[in-house]
Parts: sequence; C-alpha cells; structure tokens
Amino acid sequence: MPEEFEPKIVAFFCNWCTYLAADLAGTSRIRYAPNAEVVRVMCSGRIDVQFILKAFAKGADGVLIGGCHPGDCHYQEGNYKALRRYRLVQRLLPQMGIEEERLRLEWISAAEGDRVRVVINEMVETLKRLGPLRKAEGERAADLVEVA
Amino acid sequence: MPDREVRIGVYTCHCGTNIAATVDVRAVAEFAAALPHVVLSREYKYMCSEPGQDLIRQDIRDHNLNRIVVASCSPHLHEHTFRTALKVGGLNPYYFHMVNIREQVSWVHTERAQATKKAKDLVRAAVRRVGLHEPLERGRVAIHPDVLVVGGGIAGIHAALTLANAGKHVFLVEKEPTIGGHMARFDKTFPTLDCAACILTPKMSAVRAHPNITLWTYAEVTKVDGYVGNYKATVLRHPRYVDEDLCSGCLQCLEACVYKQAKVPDDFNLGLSKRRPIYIPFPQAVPQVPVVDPETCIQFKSGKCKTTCIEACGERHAINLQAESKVEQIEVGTVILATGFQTFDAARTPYYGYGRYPNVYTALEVERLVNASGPTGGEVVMRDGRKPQTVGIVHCVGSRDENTHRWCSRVCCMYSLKLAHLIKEHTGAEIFNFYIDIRTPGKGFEEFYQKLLNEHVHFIRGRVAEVTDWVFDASEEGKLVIRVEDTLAGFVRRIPVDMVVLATGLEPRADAAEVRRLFNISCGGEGFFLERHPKLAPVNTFTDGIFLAGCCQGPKDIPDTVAQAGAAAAEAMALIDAGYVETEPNTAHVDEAVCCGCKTCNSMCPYHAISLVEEIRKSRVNEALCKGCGTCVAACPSGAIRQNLFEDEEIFEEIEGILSNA
Amino acid sequence: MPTTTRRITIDPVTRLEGHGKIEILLNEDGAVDRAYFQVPELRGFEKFAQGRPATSMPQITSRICGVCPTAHHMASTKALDDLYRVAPPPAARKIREMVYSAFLVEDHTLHFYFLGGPDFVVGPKAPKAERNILGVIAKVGVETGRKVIEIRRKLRDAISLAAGKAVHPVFGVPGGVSKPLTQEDAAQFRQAAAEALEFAKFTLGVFEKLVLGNREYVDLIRSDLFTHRTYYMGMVDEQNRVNFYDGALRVAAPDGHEWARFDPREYATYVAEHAEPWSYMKFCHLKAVGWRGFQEGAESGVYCVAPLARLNAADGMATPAAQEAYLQFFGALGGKPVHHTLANHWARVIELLYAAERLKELADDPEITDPNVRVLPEEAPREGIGVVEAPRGTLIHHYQSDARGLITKANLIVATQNNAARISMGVEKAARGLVSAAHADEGLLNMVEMAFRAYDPCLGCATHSLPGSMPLLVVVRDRDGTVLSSLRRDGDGGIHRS
Amino acid sequence: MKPKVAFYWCASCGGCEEAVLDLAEAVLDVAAAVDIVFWPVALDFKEADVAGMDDGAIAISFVNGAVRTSHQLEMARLLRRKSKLVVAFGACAQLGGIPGLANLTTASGVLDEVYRDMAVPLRESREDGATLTLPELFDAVFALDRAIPVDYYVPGCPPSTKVVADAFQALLRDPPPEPGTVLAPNQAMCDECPRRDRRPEDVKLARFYGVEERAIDPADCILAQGFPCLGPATRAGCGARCIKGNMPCTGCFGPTSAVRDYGAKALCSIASIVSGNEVEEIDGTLDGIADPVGTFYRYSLPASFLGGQAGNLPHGRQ
Repeated sequence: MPEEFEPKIVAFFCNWCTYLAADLAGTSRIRYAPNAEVVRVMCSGRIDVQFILKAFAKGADGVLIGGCHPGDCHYQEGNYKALRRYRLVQRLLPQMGIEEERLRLEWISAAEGDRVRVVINEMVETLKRLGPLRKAEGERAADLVEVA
Repeated sequence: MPDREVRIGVYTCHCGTNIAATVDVRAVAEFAAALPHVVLSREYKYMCSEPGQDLIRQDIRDHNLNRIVVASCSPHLHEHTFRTALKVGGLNPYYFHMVNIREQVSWVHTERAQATKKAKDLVRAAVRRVGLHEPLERGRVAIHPDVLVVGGGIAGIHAALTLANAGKHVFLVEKEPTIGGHMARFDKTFPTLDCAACILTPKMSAVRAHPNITLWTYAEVTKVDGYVGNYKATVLRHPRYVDEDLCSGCLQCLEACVYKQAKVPDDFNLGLSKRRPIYIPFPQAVPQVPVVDPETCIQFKSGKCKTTCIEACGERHAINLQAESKVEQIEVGTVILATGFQTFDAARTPYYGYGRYPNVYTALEVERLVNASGPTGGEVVMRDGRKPQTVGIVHCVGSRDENTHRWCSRVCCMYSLKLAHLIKEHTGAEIFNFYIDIRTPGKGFEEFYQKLLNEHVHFIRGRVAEVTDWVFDASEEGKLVIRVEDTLAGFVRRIPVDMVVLATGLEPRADAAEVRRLFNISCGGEGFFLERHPKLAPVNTFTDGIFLAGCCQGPKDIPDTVAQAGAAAAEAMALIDAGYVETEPNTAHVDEAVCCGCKTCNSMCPYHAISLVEEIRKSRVNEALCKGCGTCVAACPSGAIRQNLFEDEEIFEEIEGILSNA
Repeated sequence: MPTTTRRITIDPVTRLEGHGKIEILLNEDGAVDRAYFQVPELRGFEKFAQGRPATSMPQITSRICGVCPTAHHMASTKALDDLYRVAPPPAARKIREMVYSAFLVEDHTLHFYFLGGPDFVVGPKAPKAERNILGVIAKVGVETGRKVIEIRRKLRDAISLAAGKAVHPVFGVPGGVSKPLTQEDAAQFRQAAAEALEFAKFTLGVFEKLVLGNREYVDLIRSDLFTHRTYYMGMVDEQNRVNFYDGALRVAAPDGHEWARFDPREYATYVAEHAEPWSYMKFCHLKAVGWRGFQEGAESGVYCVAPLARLNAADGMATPAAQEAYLQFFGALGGKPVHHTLANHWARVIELLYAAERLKELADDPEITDPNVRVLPEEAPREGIGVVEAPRGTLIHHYQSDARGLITKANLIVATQNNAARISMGVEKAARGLVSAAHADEGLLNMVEMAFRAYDPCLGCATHSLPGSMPLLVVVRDRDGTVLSSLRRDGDGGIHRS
Repeated sequence: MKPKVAFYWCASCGGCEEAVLDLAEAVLDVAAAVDIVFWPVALDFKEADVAGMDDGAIAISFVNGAVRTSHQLEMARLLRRKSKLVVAFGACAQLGGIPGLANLTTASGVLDEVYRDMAVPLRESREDGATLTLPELFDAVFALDRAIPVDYYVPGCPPSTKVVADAFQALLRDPPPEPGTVLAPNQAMCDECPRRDRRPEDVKLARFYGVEERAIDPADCILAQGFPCLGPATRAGCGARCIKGNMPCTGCFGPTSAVRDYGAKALCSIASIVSGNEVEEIDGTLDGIADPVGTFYRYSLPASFLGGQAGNLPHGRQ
C-alpha cells in the first residue's frame, strides 16, 4: 500500500450505553482513532446479522458492536440476543474467509467513555495488522451485469 | 419509499468553535450540497439557537424541503429541539436525522483532515437514510396519578410531602423500621447549627399524619413492571410483629421485655449503645411502633419466653409474634428514587486505626455522641470513659483518594467544622483539623469557617499519613499520634491527641446496583444513579417517569437534597397534571402480509408486547407496551416485523453511506 | 505423425443429459485421423462437500443430477450407513429399494420414450422432426403417449410420499429412512406398481414389435461399427443376478468369464481413474489391467457399465418375466457377452421390466409399513462407501469425515465415467467408419450420436457438472479454424449445408 | 398469435426441467397456450435458431441454472437480448443454488481436488498438432441476475408443480406482476406447514441435533425438537415437501422479499432462540451447528452479501 492503510470500522452502538459512552468520551475530550463511524440503534438486540455482513460486503475492514453490560440492558435482555447472534456469526466468518478479529462485541456502559477509546484504538491496531478485507464477491459480480 | 420527490436540507453546525476548530465545516457543507436529493446545504454558528432553528423553519417554506439533516452535537442533546423546529416549520418531525459531529467527531479527534472526512461520511449516511424516512406520529400514554417514593430520608420525606400537599397520592416505602434516614442521626446541621431533630421530626410526623401518604416502613420494592405512567410495583413488607394499627405507641412492651438490661448493639446509635429485642429505633421514630428483632428475641430462638411484652400490651393485642410478611401490589404513574447513600467504611483505611484503637471514631459516631438523645445523652466521653482533652479531625477519609474514592463528598469539610465546634462546645478540648483543602462553597459556609478560625480550632493542611499509638516521648504517652506532612509549614509533624474523628465520605449504597436494575436506570462510573443530563435534566433518568432525589444521585448537603426532592416532585407533578406522555414512535409493527405466525418474535419481547392473533394466525405488536428496542425485528426470520425509524432499508442505506467511498 | 489439416466439431450433442463435444480431425486425404469426445464442464462437488456434515450429502449430492437424483441420494445414504457403521432395519431397507425401483421404472421409461428410443421406435432413417417423443407418440399412439406421462406421474407421486420429493428426495438418513409408511402410502405404491408392471410388459412388446421385428435395426445393432470387445461391470446379488440397490460388484472379461467379484467397499483396488488434458471427464479403467489408451480387448483396462454391461456381468434376472426376456436377449444376440453398444436399448427395457416386477414384490410386502424404520448410529463416523446401480451404471460415493461427521474427503465415481473410455472409442470408430471431408452428411450425425446415446450417458453426472442439451451442429474446419462447411439440423428436420 | 416461450438450462442439474415435466398432463395445456420456440431438453431447436430471431421476439424466457462458464454467460445474454421477459427459474438461477457452494473455493481449488496427481484439463491443449479447447470456468458461480437483468423469479430446488403452474398463470395474466416479483407466496413456509400449530409459544434451544443423533418425531415442530429447520425463514410455496418427508426445511425457496441476505437472516433468527446468557453455555449449544455456511447458505451463497470466499481471493475472477 502506498500510504499507511487506514482501516474502516462500522460501529453499531446501542442508544443507552455505548452511544452515551461515546458521547461521554466527547464531553471528556478523550482522543481516539477516527476510523470508526457509528450507526446508532436503540438496542444491540436490534443489530441484524444482515447489517454486519452488509458492512463487510461494502468495504468495512471491521465491525464493532457496542451494548450494555450483561444484566444492564435498557431493554432487559436485548444484549443477550446480540451476544448469541455474535457467537454464531463468529463461526460463520472464517468459513467466508473473514478473520474473527474483524468483528468485535464490547459491553460498554454509559459511564465508560475511556473504554470507547481503548476498544477503538485496539481494533484499529488489529485491523492494520490484518490488512484490508478484500472486496466481497457480491461487489465483483455486479461487473457481470454492467458488461452485459 | 416516499411518494413525492425527496428534497433534503442539510445544516452543518459550527457550535462556536467546538466543531469548527477540528472539522472544516465549510468543506462538509459543500460536500453535502453535492449529494443526491440535497437541494440546500448551509453552515451556521449555532444551529440550536433560535435563529438557527428559524433558519430551518424558513427554508422548509422557501425551498419546500421535505427532509432535514442537522450535523451538530449528540442527538441526546438536541434531537428533540430540531424535531420541534420541523414541526413548527410544517414538516413531520420524523423527516429528520441528526449527525453527531461534536461528541463523536470534533471533541475526540485532533487531525483536521481525518475529522472532516469522518464528518462527511456521517453526513452522507444521514442523507441517504433520511430519504427513506416516513412521517410518524407520537403516541399518548395516560399517567396514573399516584407516585411511588422509595426511601424515607429527608429527600423522600420532602418529595412525598410536596406531592401529597399538591393532592397527589404517594406511596412512601422505607427499608428501615422508621423514616428519617441519616438526618435523624444528626445533632445539629451546618452552617446554621439548628437542631436536626427540630426541623426533621415535624416533617416525619406530617408524613405519618398525611391522608395522601401511604407509609410503609420496614418494607422493600421487590419488582417493577410497566412503563412511564403505568408502573406496577410489588412491595414486600417485613413483619415488625407489632401491629401498626393496634399499637398506641405507649412503649410499655419495651419495659416489659424479659431482658432487663438491653443487650443488643443498637444500630441506630452505630453500636455505641444497646437495645432490647423489642425496641424503637429512637424516641421520635415514625411510626411510633416498636419492632421485634427475631434474631435476638428469646421467643423466636427457643419459644420458651414468658412473652411479657404481650402481657404488657394487654387488651390491645398489638403484638403478634406469628405475624408474616405482606406483599402489596400497587400501580403508580411515576417513581421518585431517594434511596440515599452510605458512609465510607473507615476499616478500609487501616492506617487510620479505626477498629484497632478504641478512641478512633467516625464522624457519624460522633454525631450520636454529641446528640442529647444519643448513647451518652450528649456527653462526649470516649470508649474508655475519659473526656477528650485533644481531638484530631481527619478530613477526606474515603474521598479525593486514588485508593478509595476519587470524588469529593462535598459535606465532610462542613460537618467537620460543625463537629469541631460542637466538641469544643461540649468538652472545651483542643481541636486539630487535618485537611487537603477547605471547601465552603455554600451559602453561609465560608462565614462558618471564619467563625471556627476565631474559635481557635487548629487547621493543618496535609493528608494524614497514619494514626498510631507508637509513642516517641512522654508528651505522647497514652495518646494517639497523628503523623502528617504539614504542607504549609513544610515538614512532617506528629500531633498527639486523645480522640481521632475520621471524616468519612459518602458512597453509593451497597444495593445501588440491584435497585438500578430493579428500576431499569443507569449508574455512573462511581456507582451513583445517573441523571439524564448533568445540567438540563439533573433529576430525570433515562427511563421516563423515574426521577432522582438526594444522595442516591451523588453526594450533597441537606439544602441541596431538599431542593432536588422538590424538583423531582415537580417533575412528577408535571407529568401527572399533563395527564399523559407522548411516546417515541420508534416502535415495532408486523407486516401481516408477510408474517407466517411462527411466533419467534413473541418470545423475544421482554414486555410481552407481541402476541399471536389466533383468528388470522399472525403476530401483532401492542404499540403501547412496545418500547422500541427492535430485538424482535432482528429476530423475525422472514423480515415481517419492522421498526419505525430503524427500518432495515434505512440502516442499510446508512451503512452504505458510511462506506460508499471505502 | 500425420499432419491434420481439417477438423469437424460436433458441439454440442443432443438428447443426453449434459454437455458433450466431439472433435474429429481429418488428414490431407480428408479421412478421419483422430476423434475426441470432450466433456467441457466441472462443478467440483468433491471440493465443496468438504466441511459439510456427512448427513447433508444425500441432499447435496442429489443436486449433481436432477434426472437421476434418487440414485445419488441412495448411494450417498448407503455411504452414511457405512460411515456410521449402522444397518437399517428391514422395513427401511425395503422402503429404500421400493422407492429406488419405482425411480428406475420412470427413469428407464424417460430414456426409452424421450431420449434413446426415438432412434429405433421411430427409426434411424426417419425424418429428424419425428425422431423425438412426439414422433414416438405418433408411432405408438397418443394413448400410449398419455400413458407414458401418466405412469411417470403416478410413480413420482408415490416416490414423493416416501421420499418427500421426487426431484431431490430427502428421506435418506444413516441407519434407515426419515419416516415409516402409512397404510395409505402402501396402497398407493401397490396401485402404481401394478400399473407399472403392465406398462413395462407393454413397453417390451413395443420394442419387440418395432425393433426386433425389423431386420435392418437388428443388423444395425449387430454391426461392427457399434461393437467393442471390453470388460463389463455391474452389481449382482448372491445368485449373481442383476440388482440395483445392493450386492457385490462383478466384472466380466471380454470373453465373458468372471474376471472379478468384489465387495463394493474395495472398488479402489479394482478401479482407477485417468485424466486427459482435453476433457473435464475422468476415464475409469481396471487397475490390474491398466490404462492402455482407448483400446479394446483383454489387455486394455477399458470397461463399461449400464444396462448391457449389467446383463453381461450377471447370470440372470431375479424376477420371472425379466429372466425370460434375459434369456431371449442373449439367445437372439449370440450368447454372452454381447459387445454391441446399441443392444443397450434392449437391455434397458429388460431392466425396466425387472424394476417393475421388483417394485411390485416390495409394494406387496406387508413389512413396508412396519413403524421401525430407524437405527440410530452409536459409532463415531470415519469412512463410508456407498454403491448402487444408477440407471446409467455403477455409482460410487466414498466419504471420509472427522469425528463430528464433517466431510474431510469425498470421491464420487459416476456411471458415465465408467463408460467414458468406451464412449470415446465408439465415437472415434463410428466417425472413422462414416465420416470423410467429402462425405460428412446428415447420416453421420445421427449415427455418431447413436454411438453414445445408447449408453444414455449422463455427462452432468460424469462431471458432477451441469446437464443441458444442445442442438447438434457439425462444423468442418481447416486447421486455422476457417469453416469449410457446416451442417445444421433444424427443427423441421431439414439439413442445411452452408 | 400465441406468445413465444423459451426454456433454457444454464448451470443446472436438470431437476428444473423435470419439475416442468412433472406438470404431467398439464404440460400439454401449457404447450397449447404458448408457442415453445426453444427447449433443448425436449425439442430440437437450437442456439442458432435463437440467434436468428429479432431482438425481443421471445415473449418469455425461462432460464434455470446458475452461471459458471463463459458459454453460459453468452447464452444468458443471448436470451436476454431476444426476450421481452426473462424469468430466473429455480434456486440456482435465483440464488446460485447448491453448486454455489463452490464459491467457498475457486476453479483452481476444484481442479486441484478433482485431478490431484493427474493431468489437469486445460483451456487449450495440443493433441497430435491440433488444438483442443474447453470453455472458461469462472472462479465463482453467479446467480442469473448477477449476469443479466431478470424480470421475475420462480423459487425452489426444484420449484414445486404448484408454484410452476401458478407462475405460468401469473405471467400470462394481464397486467403482469410487479417487475422483480418472486412468483410464490411472500410468506414463510411455516404458513403452510402441517405442524405449525405444534410449535410452542416460546422455543428456546439448549441443544441442536443432527439427524444422525436423534430420530425426528413425525408430528411435532421440527425446530422445537432441536433440528435447525429453516421453515420460518424460507418462502412458502413448496407445500412443506421436506416436512412431509419428516426432514427439516433447508431453505431452497430462499427468503421472503422482506429479507436481503437469506443466510444472515436465518442465522440471526436461529441464534435468537438459543438459550443461555453465558458465553460458555451459548457456545455449547452452537456446537450443534457445525457448518454455518452449509446450514444457512446451502442454496443462496452466490446471492448473499459476501457471496462466499472465492470472490475475496486475490486470484478471484476480474
């Protein structure tokens, strides 16, 4: 790569814990890597596996899921649903040729602004080590239509 | 997809220099202008300001915009502001999406180019998403007029009375056998030195007497269901074995107890005195009804007691040792949490000798010692029976300390000055205050500090290193030596004293986490309950209809506590008098054309909002019960459930928007 | 080495399941120099089978071919029995064989009336527009046409009862079948079986009347043009009678004597595969004899499977009517073994009759409604081999798995691979005999086609590839590819030379 | 004049042709209603005839099978040119089908596996001085609409006779269905499952079973028994064939039109009903799904967001 590879991370944060933690990181002026961009959902339980795979297919090098700590879900147990889905996707990704480390789930409470920094910075490092995730077949297949 | 042509207006906010300093706002605005469907893109100093909002309202008319994107601060701060602006501008408030380029961009990144690029990505995502937005209406939920107040300290008492006086019915639930909380243990209150009991006990009796207040002491909330306006709470009332309705409060049963000497450590006096198995926490306790402590009562232990207490009660038959706990079910519209605090456990700072040296006391213990109705009848005598000649007051025990708690407990400086004054008054002892800083920010506080200086109380600046009985010379013989670096004098000193008072700080109650879960609210990092916004919503929580009062939200003194209790009561009243709340429309709904009735969703919902309609064999969402988490939406195997504002397609667009230059 | 100046391309060939392509290279004299039978596709089921649960193989491998999915499903299911070391209870075994027999009846029917039959029923010389199912119907009568459609429907409906689906069945599980048969199911099978048997007898009659009754056709069958002296392989029961579902594999030498009889599990010690860089199809041959190129005779490992081979490799048929036809077959064609490729059509009708008789036997067996149709495996899976006789010949599924039952290696040897070498030889021989640059007319087309259509070759299976028929086109080109002349057979049967 | 209709098979197994033939007697009615101008399996018209037609001369082309070779791509494009409407017929054309599992590897991966220690077939090889050629094998299998624009879809592996018959009806009707329509019910298979009422209100699975581990009860909801049945995620129209065969649905009819990536959605839903909140407990349960791709993407890998691994590899097709 000509200049250093800057990984692209799509972060799905729940509205009540991790999104607030990210806000807190802001109000506390905690600095961290700009590679992650947040999609806000009400609960980590809303995160459809389709969202995760879509992100990878469209060029994300990593996907981060942020939810409330176990037992702390604003909706009681949405984060457990997220955890179950996450564990199963983690078994699917390697079969699809995607390293497990590219998908990460973190419980970050509204009070843990600094945790947002730590997690995102760590993830950027990991992804730099892994390098870019190659374009998915879905992308290339579109070419067939164009030349048709 | 919306029927008419999508015309988007994008507004990028400078927020003074908060955003503009790190993000090239002009570049973002120009970038947005070039995006599909964007007919207007502006930058502005303060979008949340009146002129900023007016800009949106005007543009909606002049350029007949039908979608608005504002890139500024966190939606948690101003989403509502801008939605209202749309509404006033004649547009459905949900044709709006907010981009957080302050908390999550300008304040957390330093490199301008990268921050600007991120801001552009997020704006593009919002523009792509907002095009799919549908008009939505907020629902209304009726508010049950009754209020549940949890905690009978001064905060709960004041909140309850305020509401009751306004004609609202209040359920006041207190864990202890009496209300009054910490304040009931205090002797005098700073800075006015008026008697705590004199100002508290009338309010306590008022609670007891008030027709609009149902008081349940010795009780706990064990379960909470429902949502704003419609909470269902389960209250467990422990048996006190003395019937509150039959008991006249004559207290003859106490005298009659077979225990002639009180043998049980008295927790109200922090173990500085003893009580009997049947007791009343303190003379002005409310209710004036004794409690039997089954742990120590002979009848409970052996069953062989003469139960003289029952004889003493005679005709009233108020005492029933077979009594069992009661479960009460109540419905309320709002809840005020006033569960208070606990004092820091001095044993966690062993170098101060608490528990090792009998003459090391906590401040709260001294509050009892100086109290006329306390264990010593107001005499300041130490555990060894001596009157102290010299007293050292150690500040910031369990406060402002990396090893224990980082925060300042706000009240310790002032109560230490108060205790210094009172001890001196009672004993004439020589008093040393060991402090890091003296903090006297409240009304009349600084004056009180000056008064103490004039009373020749010593002030030594420095965090105490240790309290020891290891003496160097005769002058220290039989005394406790306080080792401290005097940071004003600049050398280490050894101050021999008779009595040491540890100014222990305030910390969250041990059960704060359980209570938080019970009421589904958040805690801050230090463990105190988290307010919705530190400035704009200090008594609100993130759960609608649940409010905070007093030290459960953070350390504060009595005036602040009372003020906050009043505020919480007012917030509750505002809801009650409005009669309803508007609910966010981001609820889930079933597309019945697609639903196959597989019932996967039904089990997903923690609020039982989804059920199968047998006749049509399709699931249906009760939108009043739905809280809009969207878990069922992700779980629906056939994509039959959708969530307003978080439609699959909207989120797909957002993802592609973020990545379309990846 | 003679320099080739011209080529004829037949691409692709029709009325078989799959893509086939024939390259005929001519020398200066315009005589055939070499002919190649190419198969141009590959899907690699062996590869993507890896990592899949073995138990999903019966359903995944059936997608190799939608014409004979039941054959793959059954071979795969038997491989699972072996993989998990579990034997299905009697009822399950009978249900499997009954379904399989029903499948063979409808599949052989398909070939006789739709694919191969037209050549004889309608006649090699008949106008091309008639040489198809419509022509057959015209010849045998619309009623028969409807009968063909009806009998196939009834059989496939019955199959669906037991197997869930006729195309891509789902009932095969290790140690049995997914569910027992109800009395109603059994009744429907009995009904279909009775009609199938009648229909099979009728079909044999049609063949005898229209084919054997016609001296020209019989001569054509016997002509040296379509004769190869090779080995033959097929599955037999304990009495060495033809069996489709289970038994031992038996190989007859070109002179007819039993060259080998072995447990299918040992296939690898007897059968080897050879690949050529110009075809995706692998060429099977007898390991012990070895690969000597496309040669016939006892010294060449080339062998073949499918109906003729099965009859040659066996000592008879297990059912009365079929046995009678079997004897008549060898009587008429001069004793075992019969080396005439085109005799496959006759052999196929005899098998059709056998399958129908077997179907009836099983449908009438009260045990097929026994509720005990499953034995659960207890051993950890390791390696399994399953073999059946597909309509087109011996079909072998061979799996290895890890302890969780995930496939680590799969090897699939399908009927047409066994025939690949002999098909190529047949094509070349027919081409040599019929074709020259000057004389590359329509007669060539069908003759060359008949040379391999007789095997009812499923090239889809052969390459685990993608079946698909194509019109027949012969192009005569010189070396640099310029078209000298081409022949195109149209729907109206007219031949256009350009 | 009767509308001209063509049937063609790309990378298919022939099961779709059988599915049409399984209309049995009804085939003749269809044949009567339209003028079949191209159907290699049954009739002797050929590519050349199609090439000779005017563009758009064919009313409807039914194309089954996925696109794997350069030749199939050419045929697909030819038929697209000649046809007013193109219908992707069957799971392979709609989603890529089971051969689409090849996208987990590449052409070279396939060749290495099949021809280990043998001569590997070449696109071009010289025999006795002549050059023999084979068509290009793409590195990935493509669903038909990734190769050419498709107007309608008929789902299933193979499509059920009912779906096929209804599809013909729908297409001959006026006005025709919305472009892009999948010509089958837009609900999940549970809707027509004979066991739907046997599904408990709250299915929570602590263990998944394989058919080798446990016999399937012929009456109860198969998912509730712990077998990953994809009926709730899969479009109806099959008549619950596999359920009637007492086996779990494996999803050959693909998703409803409310879902974009079948496997992701099915996976998401199945994971949602796993019991337990502790990672260890959840993982223990998920061990029962040893092959997620094969389980959730058996028929739809080429049409999924990620499309399988093949396209991701550096030597993937350009």
